[in-house]
Amino acid sequence: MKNSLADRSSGGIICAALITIFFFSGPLHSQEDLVSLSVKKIAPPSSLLATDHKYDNGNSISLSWVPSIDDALMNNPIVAYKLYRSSNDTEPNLIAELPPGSSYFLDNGVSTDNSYSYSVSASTNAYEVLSNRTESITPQSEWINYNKKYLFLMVMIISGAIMYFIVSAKRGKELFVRKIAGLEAIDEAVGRATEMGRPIMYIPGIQDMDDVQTIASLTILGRITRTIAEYDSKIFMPVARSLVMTAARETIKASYQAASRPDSYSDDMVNYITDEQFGYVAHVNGLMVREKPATVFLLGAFFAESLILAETGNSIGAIQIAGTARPAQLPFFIAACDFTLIGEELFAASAYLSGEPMQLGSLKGQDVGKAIAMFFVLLGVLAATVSAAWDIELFNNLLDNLNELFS
Amino acid sequence: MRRNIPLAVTFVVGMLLIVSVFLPPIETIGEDFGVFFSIIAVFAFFLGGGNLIKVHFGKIMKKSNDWEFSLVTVVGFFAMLIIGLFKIGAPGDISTSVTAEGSYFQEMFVYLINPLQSTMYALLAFFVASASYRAFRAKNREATILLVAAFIILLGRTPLGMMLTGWIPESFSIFQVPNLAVWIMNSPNLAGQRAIMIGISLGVVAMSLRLILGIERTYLGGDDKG
Amino acid sequence: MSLILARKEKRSSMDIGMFFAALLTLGIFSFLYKDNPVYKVCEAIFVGVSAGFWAITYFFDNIHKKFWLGVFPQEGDSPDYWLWGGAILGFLMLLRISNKIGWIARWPLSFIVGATAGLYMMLYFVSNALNQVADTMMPIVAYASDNSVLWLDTFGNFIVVLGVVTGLIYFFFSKEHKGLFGTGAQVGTWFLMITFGASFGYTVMSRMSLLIGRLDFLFGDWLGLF
Amino acid sequence: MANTISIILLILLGLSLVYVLVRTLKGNPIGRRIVFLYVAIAAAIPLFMDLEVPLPITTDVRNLYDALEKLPDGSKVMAAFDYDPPSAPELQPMAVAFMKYAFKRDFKIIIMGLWPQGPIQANMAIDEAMQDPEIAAKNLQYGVDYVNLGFQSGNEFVIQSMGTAFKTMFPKDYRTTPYDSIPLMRNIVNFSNIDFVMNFSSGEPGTIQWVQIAVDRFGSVLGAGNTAVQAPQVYPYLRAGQMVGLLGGMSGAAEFEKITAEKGKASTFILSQMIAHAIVIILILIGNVAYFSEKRKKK
Repeated sequence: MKNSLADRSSGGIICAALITIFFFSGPLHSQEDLVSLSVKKIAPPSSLLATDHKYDNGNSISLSWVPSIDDALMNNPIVAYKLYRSSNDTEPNLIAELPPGSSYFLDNGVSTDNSYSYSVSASTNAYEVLSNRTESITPQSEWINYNKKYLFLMVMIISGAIMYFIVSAKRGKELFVRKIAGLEAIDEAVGRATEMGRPIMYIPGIQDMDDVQTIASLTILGRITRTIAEYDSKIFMPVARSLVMTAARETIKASYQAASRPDSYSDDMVNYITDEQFGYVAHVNGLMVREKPATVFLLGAFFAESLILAETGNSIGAIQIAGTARPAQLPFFIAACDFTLIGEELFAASAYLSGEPMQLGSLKGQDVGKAIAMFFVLLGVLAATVSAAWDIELFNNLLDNLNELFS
Repeated sequence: MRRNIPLAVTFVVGMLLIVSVFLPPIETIGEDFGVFFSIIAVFAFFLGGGNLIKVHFGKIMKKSNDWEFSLVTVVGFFAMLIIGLFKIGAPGDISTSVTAEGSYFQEMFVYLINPLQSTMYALLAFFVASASYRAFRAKNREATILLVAAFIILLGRTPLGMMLTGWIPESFSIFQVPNLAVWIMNSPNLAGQRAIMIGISLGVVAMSLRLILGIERTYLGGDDKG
Repeated sequence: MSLILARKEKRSSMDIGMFFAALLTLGIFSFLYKDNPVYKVCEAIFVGVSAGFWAITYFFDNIHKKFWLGVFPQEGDSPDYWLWGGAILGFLMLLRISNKIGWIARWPLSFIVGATAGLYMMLYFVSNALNQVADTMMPIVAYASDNSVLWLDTFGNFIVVLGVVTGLIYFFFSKEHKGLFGTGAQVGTWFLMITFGASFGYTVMSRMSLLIGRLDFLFGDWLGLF
Repeated sequence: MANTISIILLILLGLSLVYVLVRTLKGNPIGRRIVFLYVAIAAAIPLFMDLEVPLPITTDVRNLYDALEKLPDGSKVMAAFDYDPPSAPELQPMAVAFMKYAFKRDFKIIIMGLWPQGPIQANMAIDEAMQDPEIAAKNLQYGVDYVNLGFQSGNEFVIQSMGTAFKTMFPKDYRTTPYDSIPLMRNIVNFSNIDFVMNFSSGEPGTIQWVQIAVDRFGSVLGAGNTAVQAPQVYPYLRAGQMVGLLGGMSGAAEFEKITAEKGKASTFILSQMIAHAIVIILILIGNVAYFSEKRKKK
């Protein structure tokens, strides 16, 4: 089989094979059958072109070809195109089988160390015909991916806006930031716990340090424990990940130092429970009803456990301040907690609480990002609507450009 | 030194991952980071697991309140470690997977962890009901909107909705509750989701920049004595 | 044949496993009434066994499979020296135990923070911001194949655009919600409320099925009542 | 008999809710525990009943079914199982009904999972489907008619690599048979050889990753069964046509059982769910009636 494929004049062999089949399949076939069979032999795909795929690490080659002229819509004899690759002139291997009508394939299985040549065949249920083999090609690695130039531009605009406002705030420009109710309530919530002589519980979600929500939670923890240290309240923090335990201890310790109360800090404030989602929840639930914290913070990445924790917290009468960036869990926090930070507010919280001009400046930069997003949404909607309704060239071009910008 | 090296590490690593998106030769560095992270996480487990043992041993030794339960936890933990490390009950030699069919490790998962997991999860059914009864009151305009949307979806996703509003003629079929539910999911809900997602991504960009540039450093501590 | 059948036979003979599973299920449910010793036992088992379960899983998956087989590969493959970096960072993490040089543990922490910040900044920016904005840039007026206007879909599209824009207005931090801007933010909160209501309504259904699954286990699989 | 008792109990339950309404109106709402009790009873009783629920088939389910019907008999179908036992009540009935339907259509099924427990759930579903006499009579062969490639860690990167060749991610199936020795896999290199991908998913990695990679990059045709929680997040993709259809939650499962005529657990569970649902709705209503009457009194 492989030999016949490697042979460029495979057509002849297939004919021969068909004749052989004919003779061995018994006397039922007439001369007409043979003629019709050989007439039906399909044309091979042609003009196979292998080119280095641009702007990658030399790990792909793009292949394009003109489909066989027998690749028709009705009564299509072709069932598949088969792609063969030979690396460094060794035996060709089958690398992909594509449906009829295909004319393009991106081979991701190559490296810059080898050279490759390709051939493609059109195959019917009975046989296949092979195209010419391509010249050898070695994929190239490029340093910069110019396909992502618009992404780069967008990142620069948004980061630029954020940094611009950070710098201008540093220079003393006054910035207005609206009140965020959940964050305004933190002082009161900590104060209440102190008055009642009951502890504060802090839950940073159930994800590890490789989730931004956990990191956002720890930055907030740093601000809150500063207040806790000043009030001299008690905090305890069960966590579901060892790394979060280590990081949280560092954070709390630092806050106690900053509040000049390093002696009040103890490692026992943060304890690792288990990585298992519901095992952790089972324990935290038990802890809540036994320790009866006056205030519970639920800030970070939460999944199904959000409502179990929030309802148990509610049943013991704790003040609860929650926040997550997972839209699916937000309704439960809203139903069972006193204050909820919605999505973006979770990431802005630490900057808000710090009150430092540079941090607040970055919030202003975020707003510029939102304004830009709104602008593009409206512009894109306008362009798409007009171009769909009246086909005006200006708007068609605008839409094309926008699509390219966001591709 | 104690403070500047970590800040420099954050800056360099963060920048590297940002630019890697644009540079094909290092574009897979994010995946490499994933592997790094999982290795560091295991080392960290020595601290976490050690802490778990320390806390519960402490309780047992001091015979403090509820020490019996601490004993259960410690026994369970070590039992699992032994069963897992020696692959007790696993068919074949030492090279078989610890979770292979028939190993005690797998059995513990199926008969202990699984029912516990599923039941904790099932508690949600009760809490959803109690939260609904208590909290979902049309107190103001926002709460009313939330309530109405929840109500339509609740009705629309079960056959109840069709029973209640199936009589509405075909030309007004959008007002049949199931269709209304789908419309809410596809239009206003989609809009809200998108606004939240766009907001989140800008929040993440700004926070990441604050971290990488060293403006946000609470996680590193306040001063150099640390 | 086979493994599946073999397991089946074993399963019906594993009455003891089933018994324990049922006991644990009831134990967790008992928390709904109040905290009690049975729940505490279940909780203690759950914490100990699951911590052990993850310790073993991490050990085999990350340390053995990813690290050990990476740096000491089976013949034929070249060792991946890169991975030592992860191990060194992990080791630095362990120094946290020491009071004197514990601060070195901040290096791997800042590595993780930097990498997570850089990685997620780009990930969220592309998938949440750019893609969501691009998806919203659509024609408002929807046409059927015969070029007549589909009013309902058109209204839906309008709602999506309105919701995204006003939802974003709600999240503005540096502008007071007053006047026209305040109205926009107000409308934005309505959209968010619809989104939350819809998620809630949808979720109730899922949560109920979890409970039904547990009841099916208790009455069906265990007691065999149906 | 069981039906009669159950219906009487349900009526009693309904009457007791009137009492709850009166109590709440008097400013004395029922406690958490009583709410819990209501939920437990409402979910448990219907399990003992055998009633047919009239179920309209929603568009998303019908679209999925139509897409499956269009596939020729013997098509190669990949079934990706991305969930674990806690989500089984919703997803397992879908998986079982899908397996029964697929086996009857003589689809060749390739199973894999991005969640460790997924392939085990798949085996359970196959197990159950095999008990159907019509399927049992086909005497289906492992490795020829269906194969379970098992679990592979790496989330979306697994799908990404499978775009080049399945073999890179699954050198062996879950029984450690080498890829090349499995008769069914002999002519399957990557997604281009698969006619349909069905994903059962309860979170991430799951349907979203399948859409973003298998559909968007490799042009697969995708249908999915999702938990009710996950489903809203998938709607944008469904609307954009990146998926052919979706089974959402228990009602999606029950509808699929109905449209394929493979009656299973979801058809029983859906009644439980409806009544538990009704209880939640009634409790919300009672809460609000009480709230408004209180407000009027204050005026």
